[in-house]
Formats: sequence, C-alpha cells, structure tokens
Amino acid sequence: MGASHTKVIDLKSAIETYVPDGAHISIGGFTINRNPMAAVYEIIRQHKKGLHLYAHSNGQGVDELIGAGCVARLEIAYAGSGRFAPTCIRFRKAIERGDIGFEDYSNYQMTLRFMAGAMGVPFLPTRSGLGTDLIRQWGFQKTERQNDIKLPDEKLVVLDNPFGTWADTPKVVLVPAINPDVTIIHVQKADADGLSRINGLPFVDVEQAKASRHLIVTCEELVDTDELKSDPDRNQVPPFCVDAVVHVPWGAFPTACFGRYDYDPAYLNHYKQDAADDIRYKKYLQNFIYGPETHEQLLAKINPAQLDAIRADERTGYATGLDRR
Amino acid sequence: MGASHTKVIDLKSAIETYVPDGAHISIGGFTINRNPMAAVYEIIRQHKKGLHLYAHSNGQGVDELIGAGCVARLEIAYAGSGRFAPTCIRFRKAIERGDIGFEDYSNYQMTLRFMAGAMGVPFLPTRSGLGTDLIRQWGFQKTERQNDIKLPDEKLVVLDNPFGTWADTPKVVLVPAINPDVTIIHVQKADADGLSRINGLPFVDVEQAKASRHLIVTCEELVDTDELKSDPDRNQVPPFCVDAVVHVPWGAFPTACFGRYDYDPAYLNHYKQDAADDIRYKKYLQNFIYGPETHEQLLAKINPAQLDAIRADERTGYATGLDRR
Amino acid sequence: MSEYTLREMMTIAAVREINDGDIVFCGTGISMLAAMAAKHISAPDSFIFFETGAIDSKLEEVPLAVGDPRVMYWTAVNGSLADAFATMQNRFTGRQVVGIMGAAQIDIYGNLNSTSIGDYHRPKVRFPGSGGACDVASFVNRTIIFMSLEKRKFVRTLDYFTSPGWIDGPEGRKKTGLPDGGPSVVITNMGIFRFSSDSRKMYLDSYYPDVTPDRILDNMEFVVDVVDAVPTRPPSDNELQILREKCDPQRLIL
Amino acid sequence: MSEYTLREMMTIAAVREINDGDIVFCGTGISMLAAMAAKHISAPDSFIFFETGAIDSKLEEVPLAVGDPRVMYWTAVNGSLADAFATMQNRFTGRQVVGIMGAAQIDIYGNLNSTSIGDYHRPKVRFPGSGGACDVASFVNRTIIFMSLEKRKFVRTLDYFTSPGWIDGPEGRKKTGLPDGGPSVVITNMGIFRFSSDSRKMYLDSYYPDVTPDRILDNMEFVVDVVDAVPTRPPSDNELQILREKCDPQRLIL
Repeated sequence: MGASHTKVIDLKSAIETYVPDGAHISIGGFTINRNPMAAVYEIIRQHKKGLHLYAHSNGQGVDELIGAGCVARLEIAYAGSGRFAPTCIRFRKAIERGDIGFEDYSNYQMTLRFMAGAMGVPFLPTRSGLGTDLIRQWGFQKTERQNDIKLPDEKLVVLDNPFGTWADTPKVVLVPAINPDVTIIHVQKADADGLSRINGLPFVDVEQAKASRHLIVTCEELVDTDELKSDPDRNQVPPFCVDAVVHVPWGAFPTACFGRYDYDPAYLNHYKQDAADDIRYKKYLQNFIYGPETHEQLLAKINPAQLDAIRADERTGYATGLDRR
Repeated sequence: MGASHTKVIDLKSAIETYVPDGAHISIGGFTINRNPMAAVYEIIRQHKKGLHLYAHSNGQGVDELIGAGCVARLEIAYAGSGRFAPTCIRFRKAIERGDIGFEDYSNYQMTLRFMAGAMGVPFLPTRSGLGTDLIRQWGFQKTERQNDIKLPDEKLVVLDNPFGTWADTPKVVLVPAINPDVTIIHVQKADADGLSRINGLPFVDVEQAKASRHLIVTCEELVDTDELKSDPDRNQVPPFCVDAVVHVPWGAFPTACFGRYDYDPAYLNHYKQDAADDIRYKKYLQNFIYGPETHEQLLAKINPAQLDAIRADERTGYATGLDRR
Repeated sequence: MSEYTLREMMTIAAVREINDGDIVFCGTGISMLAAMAAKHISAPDSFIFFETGAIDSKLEEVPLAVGDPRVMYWTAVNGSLADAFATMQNRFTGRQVVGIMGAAQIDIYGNLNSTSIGDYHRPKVRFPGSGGACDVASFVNRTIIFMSLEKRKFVRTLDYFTSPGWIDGPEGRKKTGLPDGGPSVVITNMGIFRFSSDSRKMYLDSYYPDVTPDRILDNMEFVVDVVDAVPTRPPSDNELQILREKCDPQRLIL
Repeated sequence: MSEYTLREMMTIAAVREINDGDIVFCGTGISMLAAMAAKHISAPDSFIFFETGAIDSKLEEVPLAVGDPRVMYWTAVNGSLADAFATMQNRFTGRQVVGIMGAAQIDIYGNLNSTSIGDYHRPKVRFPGSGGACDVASFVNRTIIFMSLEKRKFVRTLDYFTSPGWIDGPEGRKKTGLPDGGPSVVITNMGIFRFSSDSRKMYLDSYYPDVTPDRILDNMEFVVDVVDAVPTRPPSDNELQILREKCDPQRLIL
C-alpha cells in the first residue's frame, strides 16, 4: 500500500473527524492500564458533549471523560482504578448527583456484548447474572429504548435453552451486541495502514476494535509494515478495521503500557485528591487538560524525573521497584 | 510444579487411557496441516471402534480414521485434502457405501460449536445457513438423538431475534455446543504440565482443546516451563486444560507443522493412490500403520532424503522450493 | 492482441470484479491467482484473505490448500477460523468482503450445492461438503462464482442446497433472514453470467470468442435471458503481462 | 505460638480453603496474598488466575489492580477477558475454580451487593459495580468471601443484588438456572461463617480469640446459627513463617 493510502493523522483531526457530540463510543484498556488517555484528554479539550460511553472496567479514562462533562450516558461493569480509587471518584459523584444516565452489566456481559458486535450477531448467551438485579434493574427504561434507534429494546433477555437440557443448562441470559460509532484503543505498535500489535494482556481491546463502525488506533511506535508482518502471530487488529492511526508516545499516560512504562502513582494520587473536590477538579482540568494544546504539552508539565521513574524495565515490562505509595 | 506432577506419558498409554471404543473425539489441524497424525495412527493401531468424530476441515486425519474403520459417526463441515484429494477418498467411499453415519455443518458452524463448548454455553448464534439444507437435512434423526444422551435433541434451531431487529438481524441459527470426550492436538512446543504453544495459524485447535473433557497434546518439542513463560503472549493452552503430554517429533507427519516441516507430497500422493483401491488400501494399513509399532518406526519407513526435503526453511516456515507434484 | 488461454480469460474476468479496498476471500487455484493479480492491476489496496485466518499473506509459493503453511508466511495477522468467519459476518468488515467460490451445482438464483448428488443419506456422489462456502455465501457483500458450464451442473433443482444465493428472487434473502448481498457473477469456461436486479435470476452477460449464446444454453438445464449478451472483452496485453509475469511466472496454475 | 495480626489470621483462613489443583480467581490485596501463600503451603499445583486473562503470573511485586502490568509478567498465558471468563463458565475448568471476592453487602444466603446503597437510579452510595463478581459467583464451583463484619453489611435484604450466592435456599440456584456451586465460606474480621448444606443459610463456624458469638451477632442485621461455633484455629508457626517470609516480606499487604 503506497504512502498515499496512509491512515496516519494527528490526534486533533482524528477526534474532530470520528468523535462528534453524542457519539456512541468505547475506549480500550482496563482500570489503570493502556487506556487511550491522550485521546481521552483530546476529547475533553474539544469539549465533546453527550457521549454515550460503553465500558467494561475502563477505569481512569471513563472517570476523566465523566468528570469533564463529556458523557451523557454510561453502560458499565466496573468503575474503579485499583488502589488509587476503589470506586472512580467523578463517576461516583456523577451518579450520586444524578448527572448522567447509567446502566449496569458484569464484565463478562460487557465483554460478550462487544464480542457479539465484532462477530456480527445480535446477541450472545451466558449463564452470568441469572437471578440478579443486573437483569431486573434497567438503567434505561422501555420507552427511552424504543425511542432511541441506537439502544436495543430490551436490556437482557432470559431464554429457555432451545436444545432442552443440552450442556446441563436449562436457561441462559442473552446479552445484546454493541456496535459503537467509534472505538479508540492504544497499542504498542502500529503501521501506517493500522495493522496493530498489543503486548501483554489485550483485555477486550480486540473485540471493542472489531465491533466498532470506526476505529482510532493510537500507538507508542509507528513502525514499518514489514516489522509487523515478520511476526504475524503477535498481531491482532488487521488494517481493514482501522480508520485512523495516531502516533502518540506515552499515549496511555498516566495509565500503564506494558513493556513501555508503568502507571504514574504520582499523577494518579494527585488526580485522586483533585477529583475529590469540585473546585480543585476544575483547576485540574484547566491546568492539565485545557491548558496544554497537545499530549506532548501535557507531558511537559510532568517532572521528567517522574517520567523516567515509570519507564518499564526491559525484563519485567513494568517499572521495577517504583515507589507506588 | 514438581517433576512428580508431570503429565508426560507415551503415546500408546495416552490413547489407551483417553480414547476408549465409542468415544466422542475431535482432532486438531486443517486439511493437510498440523493434524495429530501420530495419535491418529496409534488409534488405528489399537483398532479403536465406534468413534464419534467431530470435524470442521480436519482432512487427512479424518480420512485415515474413517478408512481404518475406527469411525461409526461423523459430524463434519469439509472433507478434503487440498490438491491431494479434493474430496477425501476413504470418506467418500464410506459415505457412498453407507458405512458410517454422518451429518453436515459449515466450517463456521462447527467452529462455533467447539467455541460454545469451550465457553460453557449450550449454543451460539450465527446467520450462516439460513434457508439451506444444512438446517433441513438431519444426518441423525430425532429418535436417534433422543435415545442418545451425547447428542442434542435438535440439529440446528432457527430463532427469531429476541431483541427485535437489533443489529438488523431478524433471525439467527443456533448451533449446539460440542463437548468431546477427548480432543487431540499437535503443537510445536509444550511443557510437562501441558502449557502449549502453536506457531502459525491455530485453526480451531484452541477451541477444540478447551471444549473437551480430556485433552491430549502431542508436541514437536518438550520444553522447560520457563522457556514458554518468558513469552506468554505466544502461548494458547493453559496447563489446567491438559490431561496428557506426549513428545512426538514429526507428530503431524505426513501433514505439515509450520516452522518445522512441510506436508509430504510423496506420502500424500502415495496415499491417494492406495486409498482409491480397497486392496491396496489394506496393504497400506498393514505396511504403514499396523506394521510399525510406533510413529518412530513409521518414520523409519520413509526415505530419509524425503524427510530432509520437507524440513521447513527457517525464513518461511515451510520447505521452500519443495517438489510438490 | 495477444493469444490467451481459457484459464487466463477466466482469471482476468474475476480480476475485473475486484475493487480497491476489497477483502478477497479466496480458495486455492484460480481464485487465489485472481486475488493476487487484482493487487497488481486494479486493486492495490485489496486484501487476500483465507478462511483459515490468514490475512494478506505473502504468497511466495502457490498454496495447495487454504491450510497450506504457505498462507501463514508474512501475513498481517495469523488469526483463527473463528476470527476469519467473524470478519465476514461482521456488519462493517463483511460489507468489504468479496467471496470467490465454486460448487458442484448451481441453480438460476445462484444457490449452490457442494455436498452431494442423489439422496443425502446415501448419495450417488459425495463431495467434500460446505467447508466455509455456506458461511461466505450467507455473510458477504458479493460473491464471484467459478463453474464449468455443464448441464448436470447448471440445474433446475439442487440435489442439496449447501450455500445461499438469491434463494428464490428479489425478496429471497430478506425473507430468509440473511444479510443483503449475494452472487454477483458466474464465470464459466464459455461465458459470464450476472443476476438481474429485478428478478435476481441469472442472465448471460457475455460470451467468449467462438462461443454462441445458443451453445451456452445447450449446456444448461434451465433457460436464461441472453438477449443483451455481448462478446466478452478479452484480456488486455497489460492484464496478461501482469498475470503471467508477476503472479504465476512458473505457470503453476495457469 | 507466635503473635499474629488480624489480616494474617484472615489470610491464613483463606489459604486453608484452597486445595491442590484449584484455579484461584483472585483480586488484589489479601485475596492475592492468600493465593500466593497457598502455593507455598497447601496447594503447590494451584494456579493464580486474574479476570484480566493472566494465568499463573509470577508476582515479583504486588499488583495494585488486576489490570496492573505486574500480572502480565512471566505468566503461562496472557489471554483476554473473554478467555478468562470462558475458563470459569467452562463445564470442566469451571469446576476447578475457587473464586475469592468481597462486597459491600451480603445476605444470609451469601448473595452479594457491590453496586449501590439506596435507590438504584439515584443511590445514596455508589460502588464500582459488578466487574467480574457476578460472573464468578454465577459460574464457579466455590467462592470464598471476605467481608468486614458490620450491621450495614450483613443485611436482611440487599439494596442491589449484584452476585448470586445460594439465592433463597437449597433449590435456589437450580430454580434460577445457575450451575451448581456457590459460596463456601465468609471470612470476616471477627469470625468465619459457612453455609448449611440443608438450608444453604449462613452459620457461624468459628470465632477469633477475644471475640464471642454474641458480639458477632450484634454486628449483623440477620441472625445465624452459632451453636456449633468453635474458636478459630490460629495460624501455625509454619503458616505464618511462609506467609511473612515468602509472600510478603516487605509487608505491603499484611
């Protein structure tokens, strides 16, 4: 594929093009790992509104999008950021204040919903959740669903096994597919056409990527196609799934990126304190997100010694011995 | 895990232990690639009878098991061995003569059936096959199914989408899970506890492995756990899925094993001719399978120059320039 | 204009059906060659795609099966069968896929049989079965079908209905619950058929040199419209040159 | 006998629930430490297993979340979430899994709430939500539950029913369509509860030194059977030594 067909664009253009107000969106990563934070911050910087956000346990990115007021509705399994926030702080405030619509699922249910979207089927079955409020309590009511073409009419459906007691399973929960308008994932390596490689646990990134109408890949390193094709067993996302490739070193910061850098305990602790107070949180947004024009400028505000401290050890893939208090 | 917990046994014992007459069985690989042929030949050698065999496109192994009379019933998507047998020869004869029971599915349907078994759900949905004889024509009739606890009562079930037209899908085909009594796969590397690594395309091996009550892994190379754990992104089957590990170099011969050796065109052409004639086929069985007591002895009957010729090129993973006429 | 063989004609006919950006699902043989040639001729940004899970393989040598280790070398992704079929069933990527397939029988709506002739349970002739054919025909946007033109192959009623075409007319797939899309073209050894957008019935689009529409009809069990059929545009020098020199210099397939 | 802390007592209580060959689904903190200690004490062939997909991680440093890069190092397999949950729902491997979990509320049948307090739509307190808790509780053979013993946590009725325990009695899971298995033990800061095999109701199994059954009942909204409760067997010197020296020498968790 010639250079003329490159999908490489800058982050500002990628978000402008693929994340309109009101978009249904999902982001990759898990709690404090490989969230596409540069893209999250750019969405905030562009003051996107009314997003419908699908998340399994995409911790830090979810909390910042909610905190900045970008999210109108949330479908989620888990909002926590490990020890830094057993419950994500701005998420908790938004829900207790009634600022956003929300609906609860389990992690596997959300995983299967993305998987159904990726597979091109309307639902997948599971035994998870039978008998629980995940089935009984709907966050979005029937009329809201029926009036919105982008929501399925039912939250979850319990089905008697049409194969009798086959597999000793009398009934299953059907979870409806998700096909987001756009998904954003952050990967270690990609080429200009979007062929992508994730090192370490892929979480649900691959299913989220394939379920989506549009896909933005941000990457630590933009590499030659041949580098990736020489070891194809390690690659996960084929070029034809990808709309935009954005080269953003440290693009998951302050969350971790296996083999590259650790999460930044200093930033996350600072965030934790700021997030707890509305006035301090406004200042945080101003200082760290609206102030800088790019992720590079945001990074320039971080003590270089701290960035150095979180660089991954080549042997372990994380910052061995990092002070994580 | 101490050496006392090793799952390493010899092939004869593995087949004796896990493949009783009448077992429901599946084998890994695809057409002429990475079939667990050493295990297939050992099953034949032990004169196993009445096997119920689940296959997607597991070409050569399926044909030899059928040819040797081990198979009573077959559920299959495709029986071909590439250019060597556009339709597998002993398979074709067995069906045209009415020697075995059989039922047809598509490759994706069979893939999903193994996947459902691996996931622990009774079925998975797909849009494949709507309107076709795959749904209308049952190989095993209702009463046969109802009298056999190991067969689901229905072949395939068409279901109206319980989420209305969600995902623009009015209806789906549900395919029932398969949980074989035993699956056998052949991999490039395994450790003594069964942790396994496949290089190149994994086909459906991983789903077949996880769907199964028992799993035999045959491997080209038995390696230290640390060698595999140092690069876990490449490993697919965790130890707790595995019952037996058998070290069998050239264990996929005469089918290919990526990065190790190619398929053997000489053997496959020879097989093609023998398989076409009942008397010659009996001689083939006697000479190549019943005669040798082990896979090593079978290999000893092959011209060493030919084994050398099919050794994989390090760069490409196959035998570059091999005479494949 | 150069001389050319029938196989070259058929291959180039398929190449012309492949557009830039297409994901080309192919088997071995002539379909794979068409996919390779398209990358050089009309569709540099198309992808060769095998049901075994290999995407964009570097085919330094001709694979003899889609499970051949040659399809695993220098690919974009070495996925599983589950991945491959999901790509085709996927609502976005599936729309980019053009499937190339063959069969033992075809009917006027492009429905295919690759399972058996005679009674299903005790067939006169048994073929390998669906493999991925039913899946591809069910899911993807367009299919290109290769068939040799014979009366026993172009039949009024299939002995076994393996893979869905247009089912029974313009509403056939919709009624059945299948995604949009379906057979686009049937490339034979005597001419090329397409499907009417009104009736979804096969019609003769063009015929090769030294062939007449009447001779084509003689080789079919059912009758198709031939009134608008024209002579097939022969392969151009450029098409032939690329096909011969870049795709199959050793003439392994051609 | 050595001195020991409450956290050490609780950790060792969990260790004793882990058998050789178990696949131990755990979160961070004390549950992970119990899984690590079990490999040294009673269950050398058990596997530490995270919902994020990491199997048998070499935990050279303590992860602060199950998505911590520390769980990805030197594992048997780095799978996906889909793989991890399928392992637990799987009819064979799921039977080998013991899940360790916590919650905000528990009822007498071991059903759990980790979602919210008050009205679901406008809660007084919002927690992170199910995460994998509902999945694990639905699928696996046995669960070990860590809870701090407080009246607002051991409640008659859950504010939100996130994860299934024994539902409403001996037939609860079966009626509901869930696999066999369920909560096995509840380890608290004052004593240890188990579930009657007849009624599937929680009962007090043992209580820690300086605690009485009555004091325990004072900290619960519902009443449980305490008649057979005995003092908890304290950690042995050997257990403590292994826990301290081999699992958490830097006292990051203990």
